Amino acid sequence: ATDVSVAIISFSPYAPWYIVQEKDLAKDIDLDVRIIEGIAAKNAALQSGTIQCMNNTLDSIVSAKSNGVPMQVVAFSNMSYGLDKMTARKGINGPEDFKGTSYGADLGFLNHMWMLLTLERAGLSYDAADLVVLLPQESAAAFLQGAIDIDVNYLPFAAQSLKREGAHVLKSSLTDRTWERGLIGDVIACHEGWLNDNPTVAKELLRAWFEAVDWWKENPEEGNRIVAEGLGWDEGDVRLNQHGAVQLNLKQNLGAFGLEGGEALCKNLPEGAPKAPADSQGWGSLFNGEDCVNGYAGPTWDLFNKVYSKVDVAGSIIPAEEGLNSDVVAALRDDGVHEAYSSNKWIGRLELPEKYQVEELWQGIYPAGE
Amino acid sequence: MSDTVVSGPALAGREVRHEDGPRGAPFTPPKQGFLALKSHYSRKTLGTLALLGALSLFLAWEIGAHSVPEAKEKFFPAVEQVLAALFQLFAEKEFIYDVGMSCLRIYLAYIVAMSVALPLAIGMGSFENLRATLNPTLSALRYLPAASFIPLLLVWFGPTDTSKVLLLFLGVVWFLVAGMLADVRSVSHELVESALTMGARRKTVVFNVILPAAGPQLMTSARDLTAVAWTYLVIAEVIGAQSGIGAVMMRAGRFLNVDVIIAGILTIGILGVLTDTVFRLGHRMLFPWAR
Amino acid sequence: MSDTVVSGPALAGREVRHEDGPRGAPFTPPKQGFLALKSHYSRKTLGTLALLGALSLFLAWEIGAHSVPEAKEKFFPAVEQVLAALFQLFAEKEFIYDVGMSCLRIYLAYIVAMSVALPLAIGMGSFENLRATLNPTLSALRYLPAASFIPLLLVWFGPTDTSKVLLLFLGVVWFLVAGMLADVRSVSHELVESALTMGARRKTVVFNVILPAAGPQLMTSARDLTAVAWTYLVIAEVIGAQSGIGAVMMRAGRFLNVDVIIAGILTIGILGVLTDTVFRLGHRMLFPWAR
Amino acid sequence: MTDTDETQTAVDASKLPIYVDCVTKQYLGGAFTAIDNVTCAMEENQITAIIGPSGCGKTTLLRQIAGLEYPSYGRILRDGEVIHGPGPDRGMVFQTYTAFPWLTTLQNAEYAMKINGVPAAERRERAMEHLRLVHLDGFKDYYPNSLSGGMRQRVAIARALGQDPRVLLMDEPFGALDAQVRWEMEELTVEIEERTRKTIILVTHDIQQAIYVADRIIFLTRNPGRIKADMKLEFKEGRRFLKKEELITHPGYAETEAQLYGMMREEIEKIRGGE
Amino acid sequence: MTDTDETQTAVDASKLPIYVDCVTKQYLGGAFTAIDNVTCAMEENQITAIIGPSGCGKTTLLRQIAGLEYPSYGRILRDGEVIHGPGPDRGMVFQTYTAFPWLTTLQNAEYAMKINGVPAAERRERAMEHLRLVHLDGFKDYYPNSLSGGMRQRVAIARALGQDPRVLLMDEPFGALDAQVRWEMEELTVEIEERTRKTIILVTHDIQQAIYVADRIIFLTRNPGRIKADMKLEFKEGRRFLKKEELITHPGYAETEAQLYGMMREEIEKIRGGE
Ligand SMILES: Nc1ncnc2c1ncn2[C@@H]1O[C@H](COP(=O)(O)OP(=O)(O)OP(=O)(O)O)[C@@H](O)[C@H]1O
Ligand SMILES: Nc1ncnc2c1ncn2[C@@H]1O[C@H](COP(=O)(O)OP(=O)(O)OP(=O)(O)O)[C@@H](O)[C@H]1O
Ligand SMILES: [Mg+2]
Ligand SMILES: [Mg+2]
Repeated sequence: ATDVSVAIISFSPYAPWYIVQEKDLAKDIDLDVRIIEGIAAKNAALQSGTIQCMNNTLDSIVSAKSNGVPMQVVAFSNMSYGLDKMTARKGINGPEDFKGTSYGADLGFLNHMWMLLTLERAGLSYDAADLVVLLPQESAAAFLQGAIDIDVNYLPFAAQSLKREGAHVLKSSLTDRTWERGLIGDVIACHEGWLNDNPTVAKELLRAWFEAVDWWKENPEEGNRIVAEGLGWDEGDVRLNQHGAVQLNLKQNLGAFGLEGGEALCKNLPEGAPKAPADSQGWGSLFNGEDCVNGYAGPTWDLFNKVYSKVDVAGSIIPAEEGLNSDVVAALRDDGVHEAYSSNKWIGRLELPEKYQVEELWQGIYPAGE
Repeated sequence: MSDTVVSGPALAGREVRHEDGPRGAPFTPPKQGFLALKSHYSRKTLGTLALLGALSLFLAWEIGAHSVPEAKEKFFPAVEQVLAALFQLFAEKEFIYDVGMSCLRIYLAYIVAMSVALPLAIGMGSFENLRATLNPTLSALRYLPAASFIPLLLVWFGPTDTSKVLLLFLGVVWFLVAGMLADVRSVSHELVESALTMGARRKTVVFNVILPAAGPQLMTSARDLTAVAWTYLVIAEVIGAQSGIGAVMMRAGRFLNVDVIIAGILTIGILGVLTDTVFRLGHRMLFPWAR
Repeated sequence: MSDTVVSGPALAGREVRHEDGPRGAPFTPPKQGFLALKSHYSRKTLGTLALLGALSLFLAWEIGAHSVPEAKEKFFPAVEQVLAALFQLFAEKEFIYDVGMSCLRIYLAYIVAMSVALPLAIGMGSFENLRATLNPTLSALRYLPAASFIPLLLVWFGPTDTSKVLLLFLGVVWFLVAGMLADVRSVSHELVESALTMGARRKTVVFNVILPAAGPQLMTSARDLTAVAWTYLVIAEVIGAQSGIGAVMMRAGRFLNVDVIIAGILTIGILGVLTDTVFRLGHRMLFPWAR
Repeated sequence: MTDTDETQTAVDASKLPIYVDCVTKQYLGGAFTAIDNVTCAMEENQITAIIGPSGCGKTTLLRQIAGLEYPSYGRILRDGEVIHGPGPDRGMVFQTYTAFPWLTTLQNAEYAMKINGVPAAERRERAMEHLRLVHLDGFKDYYPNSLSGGMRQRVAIARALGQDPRVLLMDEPFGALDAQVRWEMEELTVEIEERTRKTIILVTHDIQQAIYVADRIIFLTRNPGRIKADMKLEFKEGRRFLKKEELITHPGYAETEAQLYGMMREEIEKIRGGE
Repeated sequence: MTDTDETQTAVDASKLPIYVDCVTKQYLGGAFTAIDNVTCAMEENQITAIIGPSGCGKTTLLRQIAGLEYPSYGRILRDGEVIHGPGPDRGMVFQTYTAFPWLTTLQNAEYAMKINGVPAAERRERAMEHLRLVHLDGFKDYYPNSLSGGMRQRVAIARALGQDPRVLLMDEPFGALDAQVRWEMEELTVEIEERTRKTIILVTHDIQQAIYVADRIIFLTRNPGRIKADMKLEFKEGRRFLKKEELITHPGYAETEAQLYGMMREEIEKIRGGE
């Protein structure tokens, strides 16, 4: 069997790998799952050959690739669907109030990108609000302390931020419709050279991933348990994370790449998932196009690359074709896998832990429920 | 010159008590306040005072924790919450395994660091030209922040135990070299010279005189630096946070479980003090001849 | 007992040269190898050897960098690449400002740490009961990993300079206390007692005897710990990463710009050595009376 | 006893500069008796040497007089007053170098006066006087670390003189010095006594030194510390010798030295036998 | 010179145990002359004391004989061979305690034999013999740190005897000891010489010690170090005294001591004048 190591951070939407392991889904692959917190560390590990693939946010892959890390996106693992929040202090009610404020986000990480895009859509310059580079947990703490005005963060940190006097959630990735264009979404990326040398291994690896995701959707309780165990989490924390995210199936992947046989997530929302408010604004304007399209991944890649290079995060411009590698999912489709693993159930349908059943956190969209 | 003479002209005309006479009355020395310049305590008093000091710290913490505004409570858990978290870690999360892994890494790193530092220190301490050549460079290396080697270590060794151990190693080794060099250099020159006059050759002098003479002090230096190694643990174990106290603390950070973080800090503190004690005992056993 | 007698029965029958006779022939001592047990060098030789040592390190690095497989080249930049990065940092990225900020933070933290550690050390060193009460707890605090206090600092002080300075402070203060306490305790008891017999009161003894007597050693301890403070810089300046060498390195680390990271490490190393030199000079100026 | 042989019967011993009154000093909670019921008195213008084998309690006795330790039983009087702690009336010179290394020779000599509130001008004048006495006026701006061991002890003596003590206590003050320097210091001590006429108590191991410097020798036995002998050095005929060679050839000197060596040998053999 | 007064004229000085041949030692690149053209020889079964004011070059001379330093000019012969470094033929006892603290008394006494390859059984036997000689056989399993200063020096002496040196060099070996212990050690040194009949060179400051221990005294002057006097102690009549008191009352002793004190005073005053 071939040894393959994948790196994740401790984040449950990245954790179907534990199901692959537990259920022994990947044939002829000895799968090793490593938790590597920190973007730099993961990139370094990939470069060193200790890992072959990783789950990460799309924008992180863009910045890594543009800084010379030889990797390619091969699949889209999950999409933020309410987990990410922009929490602001009293008096800040929308982008119109952002000028001169400061926000906490991790440099070159999705929160950073989300804020930059928000500024751009509002017609503001990228430095209209000041970035304070903070890890998610640090950002929440700093927001509570009052040092920053806006906390761009995800759960559970956002829940902590909300405890600041007068703090409120401006928007979430659900209400902001970022999922329509894949602005806050995660991918599976692998080392370019390894992909070239091991196409069949890569294909089997991803097949197993999609099988695991499909199984989880059908068996949320047991799946949550396996994932929680793998991460060393409480099962309630897995529910919280899955409540704010959607695991993408192969069809939705094909949709993201714009391949035949696929349908983008926005056209194919999971059964039972909550819906964004009808009056919320989409992101088509940044692409000179519609809000919800198939094949959004390429334009999003290019947008990210452009924005990050303007703020000195990206080191170069890498065309989307070089960063996105749809060969593996196309090959899986050719095998009919997209029909075999086609569940579109929402794992987040299980009840939330009590401490997260907070109206303000979900902006009225909670509770969802089956 | 009789045994009981008390002479001197001034006393000649007086009867004075002498050594066989009755003992004088008990003398009452003046009272000393708490902050007396000179005082000696029994082991028991020392223990009580030490406990008192530790308890005040915990008391201050407890009071602090309970006077924190509600919003920030999560960031400043009270003593009992931390203890509960600690208990839960051990009872439910197999924390003992993480503790074991951390200890293993620390000790391994320490052994590696020692086996690099000791020969360097002995060599540089014994041979002036080796010292002149290497020491300026090596002592500058102390300033290199180990934490910033993480990306490099990852690239070369991946998120493996090797990386973690190397990071811990880098965190202490140059300090060890500097400390141990000072120890070797403080070996009395006369010891070396007396060996030479007995016909000892260079090798004998280095291994049979300088090494044993510096031994106790070397071990003390090594002991003093364990504290530094422990503080690097949380930095090292974030790399590929699979296991270890640092990894547990890191994961707790992802859910803002500050109680778990503090439980981890507490564990590290206790382990640190234990290590120190082991070193102390080892010192006494290895060097019975040292003060 | 004349001035020129050379006696002893053995010599009585011989003519021997005496002090007014001609000087003996020059003596040629045996050659010593590089690793001689005893050798003394001029300042010039010392400087040359030190340079040699430093150059070998750079040479090893250069050779290492050029023998790395192409794929990993980026992660092991050669000396010239790092120097180029360093030049670029200063020329284009206003790195001098970051360097200044870092220095400011380090020195500020150090001053705060000293002003906490010094009174504690003096107090505990002078008064046995204070020491018995506080020292066990304070020396355990050395084991607390400063890095894990970041969330707490953020909650209380935000991503401000205060947090960074406090983190640096936490990283060194307990080590400083321990080191300085040892220094104060090593003040000779006789100095204190002779002051007492001159009629000195407690306050005079503490401030007029113990403090000056421990002074030079206190400064040496302080100097030794600057190295630790510098290693904490990269951890502290990641908080909020607005400015400072650590922030620049953190940003570079994000994107694996190893050349910039190493340039940062180099800068810290140089600053560290400079700080050390300043301390050394300060020591000489402040304590002209010490050896 | 130099030259105060007047109306001896009229003197009240407890009013003398130092009166050690039935002093017993125990350690280890009473388990060990260092000094056992010692009574003795010291007069003005008298150098008393305390000698005895190692561990016989010489230092213990001296430290109690200094007020650095307290008797377990009995009491010590200074001019009739019970001693309750150290004070400037009793200056002390230690074996280790205690000249403050951070002060110059002159600053050291002024130190005791400074902390006792003597005005600057007077302080300086008296300090210079004391430095002249110990032949250090030429080194007034030197720090101790650039002085030799003997010079440092002379600084310590000058400093102790600065507090104008009634009693000068010296605990093996020359023990750490070279034989040659020791000898110079012995002569200096005699010279100082001749000039200042203080009560000096000198603890020493050195028999020759005791005979040369002192007017009277108290010999302590060990375990417990008791007075074995209290010798007036009669052979000196009340004279003090400014040069050591003069004493050595003085009639009676060799006999006294041999006698004290004999006593010491006796004590040492007693201790050896007991071990 | 004790009892080798035979056919003096037949002896070739350069074949004696130690022959210092026109030795000059300079420091600071020739700027300072510590020892200036000194020639002297030491015989078997003879204790030579080297005395002189501080800094006159006593240590410098001794260290050159030990081979720890080299002459600038001239040479030193050991039994006719030029000395080119330290060796077991010349044992040395330092003023500081050099008994290895990590070895027991017995292990210390065996050390020199061990590194010189003496078989274990023989080594032990001879070490015990030396320990008996220095009265330490009862302390053979003690570590130096539980011994007194005098005992530690005795360990150092036993260890030096272990290397069976032709010459025993002692640099103020008792300088750091109490007067009382010093005196015991002096008597021990005489006893050792009587038993082993080595060539002993003793550097000291202590005039009384030199007179008591030595058969011959070499007095060095300072700056530069030259031989001021080379005295055979005639008044001893070739005898050695096992008890110091016996010597003190021996006729001629006091005169010799006073004479040496006078020489020393002369030297010191010369130095003072030059400063
Ligand atoms: N603090 C103490 N605790 C216990 N025993 C003590 C203490 N101080 C002194 N002693 C003991 O009291 C005895 C007398 O000690 P002291 O120092 O007065 O002797 P000494 O005559 O000055 O000896 P030396 O000549 O060696 O200086 C010794 O046996 C010593 O061990
Ligand atoms: N390594 C050296 N460099 C320069 N000068 C030296 C060195 N060693 C000794 N000297 C000088 O040589 C002279 C003789 O020194 P030495 O130590 O032999 O004197 P000594 O007679 O042993 O003195 P003491 O009685 O103080 O031990 C001194 O003036 C000393 O300063
Ligand atoms: Mg004493
Ligand atoms: Mg000398």
